[in-house]
Formats: sequence, structure tokens, C-alpha cells
Amino acid sequence: MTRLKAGGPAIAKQGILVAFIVFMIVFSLMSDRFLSADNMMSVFRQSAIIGVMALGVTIVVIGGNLDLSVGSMLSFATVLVVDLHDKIGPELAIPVMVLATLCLGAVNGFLIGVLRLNSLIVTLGMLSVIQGLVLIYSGGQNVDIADQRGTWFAIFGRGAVFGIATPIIIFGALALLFHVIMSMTAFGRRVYAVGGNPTASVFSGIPRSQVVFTTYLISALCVAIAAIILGSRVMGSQNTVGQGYELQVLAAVILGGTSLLGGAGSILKTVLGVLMLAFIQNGLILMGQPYYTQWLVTWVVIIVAVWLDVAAKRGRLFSPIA
Amino acid sequence: ATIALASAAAADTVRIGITQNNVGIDSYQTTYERAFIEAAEANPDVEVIVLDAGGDVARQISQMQDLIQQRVDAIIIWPTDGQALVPAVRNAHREGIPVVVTNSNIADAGMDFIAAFSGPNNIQQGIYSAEMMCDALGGEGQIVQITGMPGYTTAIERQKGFDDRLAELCPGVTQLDIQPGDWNRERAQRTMETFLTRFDQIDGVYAGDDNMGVGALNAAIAAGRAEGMVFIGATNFAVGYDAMARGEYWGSVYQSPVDDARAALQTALDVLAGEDVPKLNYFDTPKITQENMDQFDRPVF
Amino acid sequence: MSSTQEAALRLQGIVKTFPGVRALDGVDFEVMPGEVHALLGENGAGKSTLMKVLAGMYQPDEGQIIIAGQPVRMTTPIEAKAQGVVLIHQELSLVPEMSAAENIYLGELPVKSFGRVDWKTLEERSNAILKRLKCSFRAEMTVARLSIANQQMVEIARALTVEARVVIFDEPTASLTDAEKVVLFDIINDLKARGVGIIYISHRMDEIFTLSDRITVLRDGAYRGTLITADTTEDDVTRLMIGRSLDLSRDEEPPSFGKTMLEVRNLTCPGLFEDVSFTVRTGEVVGFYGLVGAGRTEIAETLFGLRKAASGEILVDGEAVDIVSPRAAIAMGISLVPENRKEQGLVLQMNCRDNMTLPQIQDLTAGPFVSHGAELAIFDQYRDRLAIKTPSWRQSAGVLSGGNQQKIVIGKWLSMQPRVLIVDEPTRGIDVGSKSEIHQLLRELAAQGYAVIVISSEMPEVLRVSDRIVAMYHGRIMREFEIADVTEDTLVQAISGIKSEKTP
Amino acid sequence: MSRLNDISVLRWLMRNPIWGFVLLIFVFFSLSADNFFDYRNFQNILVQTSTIGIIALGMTLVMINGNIDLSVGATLALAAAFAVDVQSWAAFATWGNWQILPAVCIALLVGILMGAINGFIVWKTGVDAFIVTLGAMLGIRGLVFVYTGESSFFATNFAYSDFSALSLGPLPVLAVIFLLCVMVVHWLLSRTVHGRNTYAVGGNREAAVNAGIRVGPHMILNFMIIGFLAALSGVLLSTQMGAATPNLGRDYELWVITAVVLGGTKLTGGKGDIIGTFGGVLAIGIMRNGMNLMQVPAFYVLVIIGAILIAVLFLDKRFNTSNDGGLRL
Ligand SMILES: Nc1ncnc2c1ncn2[C@@H]1O[C@H](COP(=O)(O)OP(=O)(O)OP(=O)(O)O)[C@@H](O)[C@H]1O
Ligand SMILES: Nc1ncnc2c1ncn2[C@@H]1O[C@H](COP(=O)(O)OP(=O)(O)OP(=O)(O)O)[C@@H](O)[C@H]1O
Ligand SMILES: [Mg+2]
Ligand SMILES: [Mg+2]
Repeated sequence: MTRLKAGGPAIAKQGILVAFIVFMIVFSLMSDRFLSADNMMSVFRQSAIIGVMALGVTIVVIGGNLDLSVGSMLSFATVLVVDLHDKIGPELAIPVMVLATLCLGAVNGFLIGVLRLNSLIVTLGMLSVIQGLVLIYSGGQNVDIADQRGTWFAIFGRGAVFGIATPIIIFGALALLFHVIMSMTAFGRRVYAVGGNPTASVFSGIPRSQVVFTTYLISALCVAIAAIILGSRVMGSQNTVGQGYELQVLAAVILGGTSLLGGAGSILKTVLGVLMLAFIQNGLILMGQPYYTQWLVTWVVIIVAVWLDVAAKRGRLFSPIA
Repeated sequence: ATIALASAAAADTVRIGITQNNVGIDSYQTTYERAFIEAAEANPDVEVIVLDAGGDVARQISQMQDLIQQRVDAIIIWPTDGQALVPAVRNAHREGIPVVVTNSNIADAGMDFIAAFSGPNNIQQGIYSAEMMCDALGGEGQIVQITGMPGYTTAIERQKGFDDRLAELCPGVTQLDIQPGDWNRERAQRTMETFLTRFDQIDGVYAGDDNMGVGALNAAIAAGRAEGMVFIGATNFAVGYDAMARGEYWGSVYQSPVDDARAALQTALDVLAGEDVPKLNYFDTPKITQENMDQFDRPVF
Repeated sequence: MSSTQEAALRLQGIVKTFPGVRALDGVDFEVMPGEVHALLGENGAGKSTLMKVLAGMYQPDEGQIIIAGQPVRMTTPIEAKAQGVVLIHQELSLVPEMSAAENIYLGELPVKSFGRVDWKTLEERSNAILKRLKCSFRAEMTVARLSIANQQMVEIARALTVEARVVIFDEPTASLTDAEKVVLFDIINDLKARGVGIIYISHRMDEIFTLSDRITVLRDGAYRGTLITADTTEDDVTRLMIGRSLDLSRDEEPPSFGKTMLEVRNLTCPGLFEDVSFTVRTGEVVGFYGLVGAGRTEIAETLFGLRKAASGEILVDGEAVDIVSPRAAIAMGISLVPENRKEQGLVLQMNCRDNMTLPQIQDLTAGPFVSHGAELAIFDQYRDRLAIKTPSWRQSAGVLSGGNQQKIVIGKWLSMQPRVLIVDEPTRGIDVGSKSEIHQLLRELAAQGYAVIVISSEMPEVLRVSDRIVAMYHGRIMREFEIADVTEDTLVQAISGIKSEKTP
Repeated sequence: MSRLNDISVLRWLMRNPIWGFVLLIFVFFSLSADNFFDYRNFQNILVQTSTIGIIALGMTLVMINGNIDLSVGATLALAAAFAVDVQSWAAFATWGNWQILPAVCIALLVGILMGAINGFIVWKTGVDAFIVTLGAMLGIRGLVFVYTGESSFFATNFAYSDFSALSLGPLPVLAVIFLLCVMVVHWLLSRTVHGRNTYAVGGNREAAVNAGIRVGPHMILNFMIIGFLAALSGVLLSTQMGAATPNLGRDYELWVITAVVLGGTKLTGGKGDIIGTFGGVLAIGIMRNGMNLMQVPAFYVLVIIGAILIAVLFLDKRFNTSNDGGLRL
């Protein structure tokens, strides 16, 4: 067979990366503060919460499912950790909250992984159930940490190491860790396989239920970590603090080129997706645009970026379907 | 209203239905609900039906229908939207069920169909905040504003009161930008961080409620720029009260959900008793600042 | 074929490239009206690609399509159909949830006023076509509930709905029984008599020699030549196709069987198979032969932990085992090359190497990480051993030709070094060269001490690879043959349910 | 009734567990909520479900097609804004009550246009509909805010909001329109060539392409239908409010999809019907209405609705075993 050299420069295949670069250039031309170190740091820090959640959801989506419950799960975890902070102290509050959140993840995982129920509807249902649980737990009251200055809990959201804010470090470290897990470990490979073709995976001896279950545990773990950052950053929580986050997270994951059909996607590109959304919000405020332009720009950016990505994979700009 | 009254008298107890805006979205509304139920339980002649619209206009309209369907004696409504509930209120009016509007008012077109309004005056609150801002800055400076959830009446009215009064009272104070914080502290914190990057000089911040105000304060403290910056909010929350006590937060508007709830129930009972109730029953929402805060109890929410 | 006659369809210098692959490299091809022109080539030679170009599904990079003397551009299947070019796909192209009738007239449902479907006409017409194809099922049946063979017939029925100039059959017999094949050949001859040009793609030489007038051979995407069928031999064609002759004989060194590796006692799964007992020894290949639907696949699935048997026993290496999942089966040293490579065998968007190492990925680790080197070593070994054609291990399995996909799946299970290897229709859609390689491989594996089960619907295949043949009919084992005792007649009798005196 | 019929009814319910569920909650609420079993309440339920119900009809088409539309809530809000605002355009000032007509027409056209845009992008770019309409959900909401300038509009003409109070015979006009839509879309889906092609495209897109169905325009048409229905729903909702608000229809997409899935339509396409969707919509409507009448506290409503959603899905799975042929997958 005649072998051709891989067509075109490698960068052309990275539709999302191209979109990201173009986008950054346009924005930095339109606002001189956009590229300043301060602003970069501030955007990275802001994107850590959504970002950490997006990492978990990326894994769920690669495994062929969706997770829409992360928004209210974030509310749950944040309210819990903040509320328990004053009652039993942070050193106990954190593990208790993490365990409780993992339990919610396990419920998702059981319903979807083991009982094989449709993930969109299950997590939609869980979104509602968990929001109800939060409200019942807190009686609908905001929770706040009384001694905001004295608690070491502050390091997660407000601290810094070598001048880099802790949320950025947590986000970066988790991104690297998950990237390694997904691209270099057997577990990662299995997630890709189950998402790509669950039947063939079972035929290959992969414990499909167990793999899907684990993806939901990971997602819940990410939510718990995001909640620690959020609770520590705000030092309090509202009952609906995570409302709407599920769609922002999903948008970031999609923007990163992860296929909703499962079996394909990349952690590092999700990071790009997260940053792109954060930069849109940030950049447009810097330009003094009203908030709703954000939504219009996001509309265009999501479609164009994913289009570029799809087009690069397909090797032609427009779909060949008649 | 006479029909309802007659049946109420016959049954001896009155049944009052309430449909609220969005319980759980913030603790003001939750505290309101609790206070309302407590007040109703304290009164043996009152039976209440408590519903929540979850912020959705259409759902609130159907709840109005459901309440009419149950032939309650009176309906208390906390409108999710002042305009959109007018026909629903009109329906209740036609069915002879008196409607009391609570917390945020119905649009002018609906005033004919309601028995009374009871609640704070959000425009007035915006005006108070503008006056405090003007005071604090001595009439000169640059400020930013963080508003509530876009498109909802309370947010719009507070912004309107603030903007109009500020322009009139303090032409020397310029508003650099207005962005929403969605009643969400973390969101407000993010918005403020971006403002801090964008503007080198910010003298004051007005936030649509204290929750967001404290978010903005957090951002300014983290950036090391809180010193000398004036933070003014509305709906004094406990966090805002505490920040005020620490001297970091300038002032707010004191508004008690407990008063709000009791006033609404009382107004409805007065209406049912056939008393002559004025159309607009604003309860007082005074300014609260670092100076006079000891005259107020720490908010319970 | 006189040269004065106008070709029904002519292709000139067709070039088609995919990223990293030059699938067609200047191919010339023509088909005359009333001619059956066979297209041959190894797996991945580009046959299907060429036909997709013809049917308007792919655009050629270079070259021309000439229909009845006129150059045409066909950018969609609709235009191709309008030109009278009909393609019967290699991979079934049906909507499973819809009825056979709707599938037959898909895209051209008869219409009444207000855009309503004319159900009556639709059913009358499609039942008429099915009758012509001697199909026993009604057109109202949902396609998902038809057997693969019947689905194939639906696909074929489609070609009869239009006034076709050229009909392309891309491996139509891959899942048909002999009886159905006869019907199909009648239809082809009928079309031929009406002056339709037929392009026929198959890996089965016997069919090609019965049916075709001319044979064109492709190799590595390039045109190799055209032969008149009557003047040529199988060997000539094979040589043109793979560059060497095939050795189709059975090596006659006496096999040495070891201990009983797998024993099945009275295994029953109601409705699928009943009271099945057999043994497989190391060093032995047991062929399971039967008609489609005889229940062989279900037995394999049960042995592989994918089904729960209602009763009966399975013994592996003398030990009674309970196989609860494929994982458990793999742990016991059982491998299954499944029947349906796309759905059960491969993760299509995953690359070739990862597909191949999937079942043992947990064991290919260095510390917490998967060892790249170990994986590549396995891939390289089986790529060479099975002669898999792919530009690189990075290629997604989904874009390989059908035959090469099948080889990836075989490689995947061979690399597990199983004690019991079950292969279900191992050479479906595989070219003659690779087929004989796979047959040889199966023999070699047995010689190395594997216990092998081969499920096949092709008699030559079972005859060639098996030491023993189990004939099945309707979920029951009818008879077992030692290879020395078997004749084609007794075998056909056994799988048709005709009881012989020697029923075990 | 003969035994045979009993069995076929039972089997029908097994295949459409949602109607069994509707029956169940209907009986439950009739027994336990005082004002539930009442003719006027049934009218209310129909009117209340009409908003989500009408959109769900379109969503059924789009989902059978193998697509999804997340932008319906925003489209609804945009159409409502136009329907209310256009009435007050100077051009129609002298039209009297007739000014409602162009307003409604323009609103519906806007909906169709939004659908067409979504469909066109899905067709030409080949980007998954989930992504395209997730973008549109934000973008169209942005358009709503641009158009309304953040605040609500109200219709100065009370004739507009009186429309929703009209009755046609025994039924409120909104319910009549809803039921009419149900019948038309049911007819479209089950009887017409377009409807059958909808199943074909969703069941096996490649096969549909190969068979010469113009898949792109076909999908655009379905997106236009859902755009139209979302807009219609927006118009009807705005007649109930006599106003339009910028946040109208938030989260509706999720409820609509839930209703459609409860009704047995598969997210992967190729399978579903209007009868099921109608059941799904009623199930949600009855549950909401019944819990209101029973005064279930708001926090618990969230938990109950979510849990029931999952439970119905579980039952559906039980009754409709998938076609993996009994393999342990
Ligand atoms: N969409 C595609 N993208 C990339 N490569 C492709 C694509 N389709 C086919 N190919 C490659 O083109 C070559 C020809 O494939 P084709 O399917 O035409 O082979 P074939 O002759 O039909 O083989 P078989 O007998 O196995 O069906 C193969 O190497 C295949 O991997
Ligand atoms: N579409 C169908 N609907 C109902 N029963 C079927 C269907 N297809 C097959 N069966 C039944 O399932 C059993 C086994 O079928 P299957 O085709 O898997 O057997 P097989 O021997 O593996 O055939 P092959 O491997 O040649 O396809 C048979 O009893 C058959 O009657
Ligand atoms: Mg082929
Ligand atoms: Mg089989």
C-alpha cells in the first residue's frame, strides 16, 4: 500500500488549540490588560473550581455517559464542608464531606454503571434530588464560617505557594494526574474502551459496570475538591451556589473536543476548554461589554471551536452529508 | 371579596394560600417562609397553604390556578415577575379571591386587581444605598456596581433606585461599570476580581445584596486593595453585619424577612376582616451603617 | 463482449486517498450491459472504496466516471441512484427499528395525498419482491427481528425496486445459506438477462467462477488486470491477487492429541440449545458446523461467560467451573473471537494496537503505567504473523478494511495465549490468501497444544481445519464426525436435521 | 371485556409503562388530594402542561432523528418577547385587536428561524446537535436580553391575555390547541413520509444517506418544527402572563427532555412516539399539580420528583428489556 506522509502540519489537526490561540490573540488585541500576568493569574484561579469539576466530568463523558448532577452536588459538598467546619473543625469536616459526596457519586455510579439506566436522565434526577437534600439539610439557610481569618481551611481557596495561588496548583496538579491516568494507565484505557464500545469491552473481559462506577466516583471526588476550594475561597455557602454549573462544566468539556458519544477526548484539552470559557467571561468584562454579550460570544466560540476540531478530524470543512 | 368573607365566617378559620418566588435561593426567602409559617401557626384561626414557584413564572401562574381551584380565602403572592403575574392576579380577582402582594410589587397594570401590597420598597432601598455611597465618598469618586440576577424585578428596582438617585445627588461620583453577580457570592467575587484588574482606581462598590457585597469585599482583600474602599450592600445579611462590625463594610439596608412575612400575613388577615387597608403597605427598611449598627440585632440569616 | 458495444459504466484513472492511505491508485474498470464482472482483491485492496466512489458516497480525487458514454459527476447516493447505479453494501445498511418493507423502499416510500405513506402499495410491492427472492418472511416484519441472512435479503431486495443500469453486490453471500445463495444467483442471472450490468465482489472463488464473465483484480489500490473467466483458472487469479499460489492441501502429519482440556456435559439453554455435550482435547481442532441459527454462537457465548446456562456442566482441564463473566473465562484461559467484529470485537475509534492489547492491558504494566514497549511488541508480533495491513499502529481500527479488522480481533485473542480458543466464523469476509493463512494458523495453534473450537458455516473451512466435526441442527448436536469418516453428504444430512443411524 | 383484551391492555401498558404510571399517580392523587379529582382541575392540568407539552412534541421528532435541542427554553422566551412587543409597534397602532395577529406571526417566524439556524449548523458543520444547541441556548438567551433590554414587557391590550381565558366548549382554548398539536404531530410522525424518514434518519443515519434521503434538509425541517412549537408555546405562555420576561423558559429544555424520555423515546434516536411523550408530559404535570394540592414542601418536591424520574426509568428498563439477546453485557 502506498503510504502517505501524515497530511498537513500537526497543529492543523488540533482544532481546539487553533481556536484557542486565535481567540487569545483577538482578545489581547482588544484589551491591553487581558494578557497581563495579574489577569492571567486571576483567570486561572477563577477557573479552578469549574476546571476541577470539568476534569471529572471529562472522564465520565469519555466513559460514554453524562453527569449533570455535579452542579447541585457542588452545592451539597460546599454547604456540608462549610457547615461542618464550625461544628467539628476542618480536619474532620473535610473527610466527612468527601465521604458523603463520594456516596452520592456511588449512587450515580450504581444506577448508571450497574443498573445501566440512562445517564442523562439519572443525573438530571439526581440534580433535583441532591438540591432538595441540600435545602433540607441546611433548612434553606446560608452557612458561613465564623472565624474567617483564623482557620487554616483558608489555604485551599486563598493561600498561595511560591506566589502561585493554591487553587491553580490544585487544578494544575489534578489535571496532570488525570492526564497521566487517562493516557498511561490500564484504567484509563478501559474507560476509553467502555466509552467507545461497551459491548466489545465486555467481550474483552473488561468489567464494564465497575469502570463506569469508578468514573462517577472520580467525578464526585472532583466535585468534593472543587467544593473545598469554593468553600475556602468564599468562606461560606449558599444552597444553590452550584446551580447552573453543570452546563458550564459540560460546555467546557465539549469545547475541549471530548465526544459526547464517548470513547474519545482528552483531559488537557478540557483544560483549554475551561480556560477559554473563563477568558470569555473575563475578557468581555475587561472590554466593558454588558454581560449578555458573553452568552452571544460563547455561542459563536463553542460552535466554531468544535467545528474546527470536527473538521480537522474529518479532513474537510463541511459535513459531506447531503 | 364578600363571597370569600362569607365562607370564611362559616368555616370559622380562614385558609390563605401563599406562592413564593424562590425559596432556597437565598436565606432571606427561607427565613421569610419559616417566619410566615410560624406566624400562621401562632394564630389558631389561620390555615395556610405554602407553595414555591422556584423562580419560574409559568409555575407560579399554575400555582395561582391551583390555589384558585382550592377556593382559598385569600392569596398572598411574592411575584417572580411584576408584569407577568398580572393576568393571574386578575383571574383571582375575578373569582372573588383577594390577593395580597408581598415583598416585590406587581406592575402598575395589576394594581386594580390586588387588595394590597405589603413589603419593602426596593426602589427606596436603592435610593438609600446611593445616599450612603454619596456620603461615604464625600461626593467624589469612582464606583462599580454588582447587581442581582439579571431580569428579576428586585434586582432591576434596586439598580434603578440607586442609579437615578446617585446621578441626581452626586454627579461627582462616576459609575465605571455594572455587571451581575446573580445573588451568588462566588460569582460576585469573580466579577469583582475582574473589575480590580480592569480599573486601577475603585473607591466604592455597590452590591445588590450583602451576600454579593461580601464576595466583592473578599476579592478586594485578596488583592490587597480593600483599604479605603467603600462597600455598600442591601438586605443586611449576617455576614454583612459582621463585616461591618469589623469595619470592613460601610453600610447596608436593614430588611427583616420576619417583619416582611408577618406584615404580609397581617395584611391578608386585615383584608379578610374587611378592614380598610391602604393599597401600599411599605414596612421600614432603614439604612444600617457602622455608626448605627448597634441599634440593630444581628440578622438571623 | 464485442468492443463496439458501449459499456454500461466505465471508470478511468480513479484515485482516492484517505489520510495516510492511498486506497485507490489510478484504477480503470468497466462493466458491459448484461455482464457479470467480478472484482477481486485482498482485504484492503480497495474494492469497497471503488464501489463507494461509484455509488456517489465518496468523491474521487482524480479520474472519471463514464455512464453510457457520458462523463458524470456523482456527489450523492441520490444522483447515483438517478443514474441507475445501485449498491448493495458489504456492511448492512438498514434501519433496524423499521419494517422490511420500509427498508426496501427507504428514501422512496410511495406517497398519497398530504405526504402520507401509501402503506397498501408499499406492502404489496415489497411482498412481491420478497416473493421473487423466495423469502419466507413478510415485509411487515421489523428488520431487527430478522436473522442476519434475511437482513441481507432485504438489502438485496432494494436493488430490485429501481430500474437499474448497474447493480453492485459487495460480498452479498457472507452470511447467506446455500439455499439462499441459489436464489441470489437466480436473481443475478435474471438481471443479467435483462441487460443490467453486474459488479460482483466476493472472496469465494467458487462463486466467482460460477457467476462471472470477467474478473478484474485490484492489489494495494492499483489495477492489476482483467481476465476472461472462461479462459482462466483459480490459480491464475490467486497469483494475480496475492502474487503467489495457494497451497490448499491439509498437512497430513498425524495430530497428537493430549488431555481433555474442555468438557461440556448436557449444557442446556432453553430455546437456544439443548443437552449439548462434547469434549475438546489439547492439540485438537473441533469444528462446529451448522446452518445459521443452529445455536453454535450461543454455546460459544455460554462458554465465554456471556450467557447463563440453565443446566449442565462445564469442565476446564478436568475441573468443574462456573463461568460467570468473560473476565472469568479469560482467567480460565478461554478466548473467544466473536462473530460480529464491529459490534463485539473492536472499539472502532481506538487505534489498532490498543484494540489488540485490550484484554490484557492490566498485565502489560510497568509500575502503575501501561508499558508502551510491551504493547508494541505484541502488536508487531501479531501484525507480522497475521499480515495485517495498516499504515501504523495509530490507525483507528474503524477505517481498516473488513478483513484486516478481523485479523486484529484474531490477533487480540491469540496474544492471550489461551488454553481454549474459540473462533466464531473466523474468516467471514476474509480474502483467500489470508483465509488460508488463518486456516494454517489454526492448525499450527492446535499443534502447539491449544484446544481449538472453530464455528463456521462454510463446509470447506470446517473440512480443512477440523480434526473432528460437530454437526448442529436447531440447538442440538446431531452427530459427531472424525475427520477421516466425514463425507459432504453425511454432513449436509446432519445439519439439515436428517437423523442418521449413528446419532450419538 | 374479554380476557384476551385484558391481556393486550396489560401488554400495552408494559410497553408504555409511563401510562401505567400516569394511571397510578392519577388514582393516588384522586384519593389523597382533596381538590384533585375535579373537572376544573383537569382543565388546569392540561393548561399547565401545554407549555412543556407542546415543545415536547417537537423534541420527540428531533430526538427520534437522533438529535436534541437544548435551546427551546431560550427560543420560547424570544418568541414571547416578540409576541408581546410587536403588538405595540407603531405600524400596527391602528389595527385594534388585529395587531395581535402580526405579533403572533412574527413570533412564530422567529421561532422557525432559530430552529432553521440550529438545523443548518448541525447539517453543514457536522457538529453534534447537543453542542450546537447548548451554544444556542446561551446565545439565544443573549438575544432575548439584547431585545428586551433586561426587563419585562407587558401587553397593553388585555384582549391578548383574555385569549388564554377563553374556552372552546368544555375545554380551555389553550388545552384545545395543545391537544390539536398532539394530534397533528402524531399524524405527521406516524402517517407521513416525513415522519417515517424521521425514524430512518435516527435509526441509522448512514443507511438513510445511502438510501438517498436528503438527511440535511430533513433535519432542518425537524429543527424548524421544534422552533415553531417552542415559539407557539412561548406565545401561549405570554398570553397567560400578558407579558414576556427575559428569564422565561429557563430549565424548560431539561423538563422537556425528561418528559420525552419518560415517554419512551430513545436518546440515541430511531425510537419513540407521541403517545408516549403525551404520557410523559402528563406524568410531570399531574405530579406537579398533585404535590401543589397536597402542599408538599418545596424542598421535598425536588427530592420526590427526582426520585420518581429515576424510578420510572428503572421500571421502563425492567419491562422493555433491551435487544442484546439475553447476553450478560
Ligand atoms: N474512511 C476511511 N479513512 C481512512 N482509510 C480508509 C477509509 N476507508 C477505507 N480506508 C482504507 O482504504 C483501504 C481500502 O479499503 P476497502 O474497504 O476499499 O478494502 P476492500 O478491498 O473492500 O477490503 P475487504 O475485502 O476487506 O472488504 C484500506 O486500507 C482501508 O484501511
Ligand atoms: N432474529 C431472530 N429472532 C428470534 N430468534 C432467532 C433470531 N435469530 C436467531 N434466532 C434463534 O436463535 C438461535 C441461534 O441463532 P444464531 O443465529 O445465533 O445461531 P448460530 O448457530 O450461531 O448461527 P450463525 O453463527 O451461523 O449465525 C436459533 O435457535 C434461532 O432460531
Ligand atoms: Mg470491502
Ligand atoms: Mg453464529
